[in-house]
Amino acid sequence: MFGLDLERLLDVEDEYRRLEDYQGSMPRWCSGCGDNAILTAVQRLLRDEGIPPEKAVFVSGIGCSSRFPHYMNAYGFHGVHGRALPIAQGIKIRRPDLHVFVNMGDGDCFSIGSAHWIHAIHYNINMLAIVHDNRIYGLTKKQVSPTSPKGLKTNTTPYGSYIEGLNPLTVTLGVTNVSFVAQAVEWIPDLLYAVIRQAFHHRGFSFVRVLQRCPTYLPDIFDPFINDPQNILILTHESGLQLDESLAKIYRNRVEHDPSDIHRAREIASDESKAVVGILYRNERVDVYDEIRRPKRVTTLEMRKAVLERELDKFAVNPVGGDNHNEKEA
Amino acid sequence: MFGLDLERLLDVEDEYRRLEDYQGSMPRWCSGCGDNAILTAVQRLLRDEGIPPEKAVFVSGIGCSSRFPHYMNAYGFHGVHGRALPIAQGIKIRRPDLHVFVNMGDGDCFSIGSAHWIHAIHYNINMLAIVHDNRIYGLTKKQVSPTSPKGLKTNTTPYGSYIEGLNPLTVTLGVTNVSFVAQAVEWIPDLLYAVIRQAFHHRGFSFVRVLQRCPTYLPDIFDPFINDPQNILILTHESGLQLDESLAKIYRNRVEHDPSDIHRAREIASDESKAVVGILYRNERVDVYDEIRRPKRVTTLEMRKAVLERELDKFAVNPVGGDNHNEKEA
Amino acid sequence: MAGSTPTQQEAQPVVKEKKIIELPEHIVEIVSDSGEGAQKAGQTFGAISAKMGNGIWTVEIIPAEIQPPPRTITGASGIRIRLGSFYVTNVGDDADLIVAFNEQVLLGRVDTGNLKPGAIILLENMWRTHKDPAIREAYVKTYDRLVSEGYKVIEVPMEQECLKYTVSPRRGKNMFVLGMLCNLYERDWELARREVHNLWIKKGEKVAELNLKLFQAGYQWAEEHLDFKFHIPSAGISEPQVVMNGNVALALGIIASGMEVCAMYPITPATSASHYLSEIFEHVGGIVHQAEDEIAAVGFAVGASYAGKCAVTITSGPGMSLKTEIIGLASMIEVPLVVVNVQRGGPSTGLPTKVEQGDLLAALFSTHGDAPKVVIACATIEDCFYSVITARKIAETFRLPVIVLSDANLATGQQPFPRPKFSRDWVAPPIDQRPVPDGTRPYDWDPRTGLSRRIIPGQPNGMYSLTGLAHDREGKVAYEPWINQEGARCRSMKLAAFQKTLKPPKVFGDPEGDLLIVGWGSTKGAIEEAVLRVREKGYKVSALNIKFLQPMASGIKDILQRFKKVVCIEINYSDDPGEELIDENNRRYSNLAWLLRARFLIDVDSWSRVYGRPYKPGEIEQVILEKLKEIK
Amino acid sequence: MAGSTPTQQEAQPVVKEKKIIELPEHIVEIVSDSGEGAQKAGQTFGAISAKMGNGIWTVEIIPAEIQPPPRTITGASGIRIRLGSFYVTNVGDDADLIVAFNEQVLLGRVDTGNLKPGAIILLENMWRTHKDPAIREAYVKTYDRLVSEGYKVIEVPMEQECLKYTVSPRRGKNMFVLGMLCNLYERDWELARREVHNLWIKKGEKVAELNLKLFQAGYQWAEEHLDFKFHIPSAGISEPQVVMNGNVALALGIIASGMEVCAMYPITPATSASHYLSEIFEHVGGIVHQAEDEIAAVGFAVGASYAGKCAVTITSGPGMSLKTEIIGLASMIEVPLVVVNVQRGGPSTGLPTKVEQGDLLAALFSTHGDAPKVVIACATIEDCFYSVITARKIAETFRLPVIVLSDANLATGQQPFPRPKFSRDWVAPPIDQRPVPDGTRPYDWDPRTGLSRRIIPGQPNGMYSLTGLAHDREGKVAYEPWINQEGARCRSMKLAAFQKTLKPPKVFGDPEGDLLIVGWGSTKGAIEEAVLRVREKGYKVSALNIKFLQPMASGIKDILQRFKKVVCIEINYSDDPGEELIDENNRRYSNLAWLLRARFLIDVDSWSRVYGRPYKPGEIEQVILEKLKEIK
Ligand SMILES: Cc1ncc(C[n+]2csc(CCOP(=O)(O)OP(=O)(O)O)c2C)c(N)n1
Ligand SMILES: Cc1ncc(C[n+]2csc(CCOP(=O)(O)OP(=O)(O)O)c2C)c(N)n1
Ligand code: SF4
Ligand code: SF4
Ligand SMILES: [Mg+2]
Ligand SMILES: [Mg+2]
Repeated sequence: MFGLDLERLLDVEDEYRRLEDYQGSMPRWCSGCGDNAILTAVQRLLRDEGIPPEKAVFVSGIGCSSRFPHYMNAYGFHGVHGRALPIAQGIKIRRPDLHVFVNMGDGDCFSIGSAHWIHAIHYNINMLAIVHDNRIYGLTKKQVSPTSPKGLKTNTTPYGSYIEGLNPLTVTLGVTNVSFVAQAVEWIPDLLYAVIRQAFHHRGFSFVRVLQRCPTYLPDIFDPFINDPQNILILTHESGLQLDESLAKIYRNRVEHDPSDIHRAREIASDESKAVVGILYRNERVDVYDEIRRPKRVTTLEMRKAVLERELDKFAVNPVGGDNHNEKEA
Repeated sequence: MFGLDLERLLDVEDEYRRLEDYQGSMPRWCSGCGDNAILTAVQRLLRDEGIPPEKAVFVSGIGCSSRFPHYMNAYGFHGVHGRALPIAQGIKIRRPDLHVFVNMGDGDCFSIGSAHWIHAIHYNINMLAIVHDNRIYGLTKKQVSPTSPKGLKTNTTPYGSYIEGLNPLTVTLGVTNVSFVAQAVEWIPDLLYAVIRQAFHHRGFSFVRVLQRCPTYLPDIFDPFINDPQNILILTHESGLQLDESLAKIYRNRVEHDPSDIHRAREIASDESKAVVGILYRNERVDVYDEIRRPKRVTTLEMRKAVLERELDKFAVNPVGGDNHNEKEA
Repeated sequence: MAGSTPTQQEAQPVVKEKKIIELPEHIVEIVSDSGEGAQKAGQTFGAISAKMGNGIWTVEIIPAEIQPPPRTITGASGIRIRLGSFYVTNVGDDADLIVAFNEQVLLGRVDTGNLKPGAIILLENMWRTHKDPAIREAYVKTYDRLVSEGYKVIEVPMEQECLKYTVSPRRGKNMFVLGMLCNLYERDWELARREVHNLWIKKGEKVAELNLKLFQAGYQWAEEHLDFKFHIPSAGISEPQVVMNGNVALALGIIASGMEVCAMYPITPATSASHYLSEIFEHVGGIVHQAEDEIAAVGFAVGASYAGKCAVTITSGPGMSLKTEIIGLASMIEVPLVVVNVQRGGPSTGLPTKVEQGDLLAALFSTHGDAPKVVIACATIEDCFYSVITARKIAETFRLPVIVLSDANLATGQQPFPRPKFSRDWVAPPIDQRPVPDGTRPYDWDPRTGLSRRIIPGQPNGMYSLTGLAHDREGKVAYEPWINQEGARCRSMKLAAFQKTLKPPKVFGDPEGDLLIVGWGSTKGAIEEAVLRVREKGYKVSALNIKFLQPMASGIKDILQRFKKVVCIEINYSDDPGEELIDENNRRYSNLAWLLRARFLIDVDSWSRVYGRPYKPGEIEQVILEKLKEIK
Repeated sequence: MAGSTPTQQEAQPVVKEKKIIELPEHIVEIVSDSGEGAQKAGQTFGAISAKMGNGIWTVEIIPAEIQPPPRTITGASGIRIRLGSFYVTNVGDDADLIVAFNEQVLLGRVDTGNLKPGAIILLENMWRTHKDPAIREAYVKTYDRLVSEGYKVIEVPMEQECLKYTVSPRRGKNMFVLGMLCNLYERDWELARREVHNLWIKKGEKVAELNLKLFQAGYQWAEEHLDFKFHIPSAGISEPQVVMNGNVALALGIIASGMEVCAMYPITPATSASHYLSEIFEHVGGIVHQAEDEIAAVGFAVGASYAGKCAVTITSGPGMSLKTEIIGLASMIEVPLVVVNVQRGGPSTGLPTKVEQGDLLAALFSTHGDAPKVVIACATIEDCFYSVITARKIAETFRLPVIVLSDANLATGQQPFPRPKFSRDWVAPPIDQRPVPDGTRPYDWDPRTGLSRRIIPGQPNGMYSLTGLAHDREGKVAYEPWINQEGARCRSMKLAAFQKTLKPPKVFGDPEGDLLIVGWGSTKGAIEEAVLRVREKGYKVSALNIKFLQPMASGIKDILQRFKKVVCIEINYSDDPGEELIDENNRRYSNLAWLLRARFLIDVDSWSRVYGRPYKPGEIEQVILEKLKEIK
């Protein structure tokens, strides 16, 4: 998520410092919806990083969570269901100056969008993608999602869903070129903020899954994690999260985890009995597609013309005795 | 891949015992194409298992490898690019008597079909899926594939491909409900056969990646593995592969691997310096979607009528004083 | 609380005399914040009315957000019930009476032009004394405005009355409202009580009792405070009826047709059909499979159908776009497939909860290359039930995809219709598992009709590979020019052969005249009602609703030609001829007009709006009167 | 080996006298097994001929499989070169002369009716003495058959002659053949040698020298053994020309238009455009991105375009079907987008390497809801270059998707056209990064034209969120009926506004007459040639090629009306009126006929075949003569 406008960032630092500078329309999520906390965290991030609102683009799919762009004061692209990632990639590919954020629901990203999810990790283009994982389809009113737990009664599984929920972390960690994987829960705002901030500063594609409450359709699905802080497993590391004292008192279930250890990351991610919070994996030495494919220099009209003429020359059949075009043009 | 027609299998065992009983049209792959070896292995399997050709369905997408069904004497569904898996799932869902096989190319499965790949593993429906991974787009004449190695010059990457090739094994092993993952190489026919046979006997979704030579477009990509048998890593186990003496002499690079150990499986899969051959993972205790969703009994016309009437009753508004429909019908 | 200070209303005297107003029909709306149960009250009111022999049509008023903030103009959640002394076929014009739980949701209805001038408003008055001064002010302002605009606003102390029976009146107010309405419309006391009881008894005797009390309270309050009642005579319907919405009817049609597989991916407004089907399909051995996306869903359905298990996939606009490629495959490989498109507002994500008929041309032409398919539309809720059965039969007989077009209006509208009588013929025959006779070919096209016998995996001696590539009668890939032409021809001839089985649609009104209004799908009721009204004024106007849109029945051209002018009225976008930039060279017609013009070379005009709501008969009436003027 | 026993041919005397036959045109084919270089020989022959001032058209003969087995009928790989003393616009009728590397691939061409009766066949004769008796037998059988059918079969000891210079004659035979042809057609010796040298010099001096030797050997052999030569006078073309296929022209058009992003997923026959573009696009700062699928490709393009970087996505039929949803999104959110569809045989996977024009209706109507887009077709290879430039301009000016239709015939055909002269106007202006003035709205539709100013991310003061949901002028989600109507109206008005800028297409032939043949896209050349032929016979026939298919220029109706009969000839499926089951109620017309009928209410007839190959002028001529008979 490392833009190229470091200089500008310094310049404008003073200009934007109020949260309101980043607030768009009034959020229309249900009261108690976890999306609100994610919104606040992101607004805080933009303010703290002093990002000019016009340099931030929020891309989303369709779903409750995908209303996100409307609630930011920034550029927003509320697209179609499941396709936020390719659109975001297209935006970033030639606009290194823009900070690209992607907000998706669990259905959006892990169901209809799953091809793009896998390949976004593989391409590794600079951006920060947040999945609002409420383990249900919110906007369409309670259908099973890939991450819904087995046995969940939803409108399309009235007798209980049939299979174990997908663990998106182990999938993500299995993809070649994975460069940043983290998880947070929206009901611990400080850690959510900390995780997103690290994701933002990562060079490459940052993937953050946020467990998000949907009080309307799954009011108590995260209760085991919320009611007993012991069920949250915090990953700490000098290059990852560090807890302040007050949080440390509540969340005692912690483990030191070096985010460069992919095998350990996969093992930790595999255990879903606890809700993991922290940086699972980070590797900045992975090739970053948009950087590799960035043009070395600006193309002028003259250069374009020269290339075209060079190519036309390859296909030229100047009739015997006919003039040479270059002479004509000169 | 466990059908329900064990009885029939015994019946017909004698009927089909010649390879020719399973051969369809003359294969039209380039000479030296690795697809031929996969075809032979599968034909051998069907013969050895005595599967009636009418009980086998081969589903494929589009690509060189997807011509497979035409070369079998069985039912074949040569569909559209990338969508073989959902079609195969639909075939199997209410036809436990059919043996469903899926043949896909690497582009077919890991690029355009990747959403279905992930979810086929997650749904875990009885069938055997083979990816013919030649690390290139064959049929469309040499474009980069997700599994193409970095730097590969192809027609869409004339200056060398930009990113590391995707490791499909680690992705597959990261998906919840994964139940069988194996790899083989087509140029060791006996091990290819052994792997496919194990896959066939697995209950659930069996995923087999086969490294497959494309002499036309990537003549020497697998040379390091072919030229030096030490570069093949064979996974052996009492419940997995066991090598006969002659093969054991050639392939000395072997490791005992318990296919029930997912973490070890992921670690082994992560190291791509060697070509792994063997069963990486197997777990038959995973829920099998088509079995869970199989109806408990056959629905008769009367049952159907009864359910319909019961439901219509729920919506009935018999005008006050009007007759009761049931009396009328009786 | 029951002893709070007297409000304006309590000061009103208990009425002594009642005016009883007899009317042929009335349109009632109930609007509330989401979650206050207006829809439940309205549905029960509709059911009671239907049982009393009225014609009814109910339609839900759905807010755009899941849980819109309370007391907002766009947050109105509710229901409209049209009841008549005749068979009601549509939502009708503007409401005659509205019950509103707060003045903001009421405004939402007023401002979008849903109320008749001078309509009766029954308005919860708790806001007048609310502790928040802003709310008090908003309430009074609205109240004053509505009164000054001539509405008959009656303030009702709903909250206050309900508090006498429950501490959480928010959850019981709807039964109070139901009680008021039952009194106002002279609903049978015992019948109504029974309905209320049945509604709640699942939740236990205590809950049922409380709700009955609230119901009675409402009934009583109206009896004592309102000086009028309405009498809407029975339509005399005495046959057994069912009342349901179009999506439920679709689901029951799927059961009735003997289908076994429904593969879907959630999308509004189609999903509720799958919800209901999910509950009952397993009882007949069926499966609702929620796939990872729409492409997988249609692929799954094609696979199941290929394997001999009749399959349907249900979706809406964006899902249709995604299914395009595989619908084309089904057409090419001649695997039967039923696709239901419950249309919503487009293009793109558009208006997901609102009605539009914008996908007709896409249903016919979306696939690349020539991929013949049958397209049929549901005109009524009853039609939703039967169309699926018909579609299954066509799909299997002609081995092709059949697209059934429903829409958001049918999906959520409710209307009674004669209870279907189960027929064995509806059900798909069990799959043929017999060995295939020697020499049978998978695409042994009859040269005349293009028909061929279907072979299903598992059948001994029938092995073949199908392919989406050009193929010959053996199903083998073939590149020869004439084989491709012959395949295309045979697939097309199936449509022609099917077309020969169709009967011309019936004209509503006289078979000839000045103006013919042509429509398709759910506009039928409103168009016919409007036509009836202008006919009663003496105009020579008739209507035609076309069910089979591809292919179209013979005889339609004759019908069109018997009128001086033909106008299509559809809910999809078309350019108005009066626009400054529009002329005959660039005017974009409505979907059906386009098809009729191309086929019959008749100068079919069109009028359409994409308001995201069904047309009211009244506005169609206006259009008809305007268009009549253009006839020389 | 050079000393092998004399064959029949060697026994032939060296010719003394040459007959020189002057002709206005000749059609030459070279066919071989895949990998034997027939295409290279043909292309070089075409280039030499073009440089000598002939009109030419070359088209590849592509086998269906990548590496079909050698010596098979369906395995023919090769090239057709039509050269004339006039500007050649199409592949022409049947071949006059064919060079075949074996008799089986030759049969492939004979049996699909590609040779003129009595055509000259130059046939490799090594098979006559092959060690495999089956091959010998097959050869003799075919030879005898062809001779008996009246073809002038000349056996050529290609292998034997080449063996004099190389041990692997299979790789050098093509230059021997080129030499023969250069002799036969009196190509300039020095010019031809230079071309051969240039062709091989990349591979080193030695390779070049060997190939020159083989070329000379072929030339010499023809000189000594053939008693005829052809003289095709120059067309007198003297302007600088370029010769390339349509896909290369598309790629160069992309460069010329100033686009910066091409997102694609491989698909035949579109991919080769991306191949070539991949090689050169980076030189002008462009990127070809191969996405994971077609949906991602079009999403990527929309993203880039939204961000101000002009983008294109290139695909073919199945890819178009998949892109449907996002093309609709682009229309709804008004992001410029250029989509190139290089059409192939459909439906479904169809005939991937073959030509069809079956996607016209899908280009217009595939998206659910009303999603206005511009559709233009390339009629010539030159047109492929300029159409992309035009499309980019329209897309950006009117903020909508533009679909450019090319096809497999253009994609692989080669034809010289005047060398384009670069113009600054072609190039997209750099993106506007200035702050947005206060009060600017992202969809500030001009009520008349629907046009609005585009705001691009990064522009200070312009922040807004776009959405595929119904939205107002601020881009905000809006559910109000009139806002949806207004949005739909404004998006439609843009088409009307654009339509006003179009000029009517030019009629080929007289502006009035008995019969008008209407086409679109790559059939232009063949149709016009056929029309010319019948006009020369005195018939009043003209032709019209329509480039802008949506919207259509004004004036077309006038043109159509000036003819007694109008027939569309297109390469897509339509029912023949003579079919037993077909009548006016069910006949399915060809794509363009459908559009013209709907818009102009003129009884446009259609004739079409889906042979997977371009029409020959001769068969169109026949159709014209037939259709003329129907005119009373
Ligand atoms: C192509 C397409 N398919 C389906 C839909 C309907 N749809 C909208 S949002 C959604 C899923 C919502 O769930 P999720 O992605 O988890 O987001 P949430 O609402 O829970 O935040 C679906 C199926 C659509 N708009 N477009
Ligand atoms: C929707 C669609 N997109 C693209 C294509 C073109 N296409 C056919 S096969 C193929 C990929 C072939 O590569 P792979 O899947 O690896 O199979 P292989 O030929 O190597 O066996 C592509 C892109 C198509 N037929 N349909
Ligand atoms: S339905 Fe659930 S996810 Fe959607 S806004 Fe409401 S609480 Fe949030
Ligand atoms: S191109 Fe490659 S993969 Fe395809 S048939 Fe030939 S060798 Fe096999
Ligand atoms: Mg969700
Ligand atoms: Mg491949």
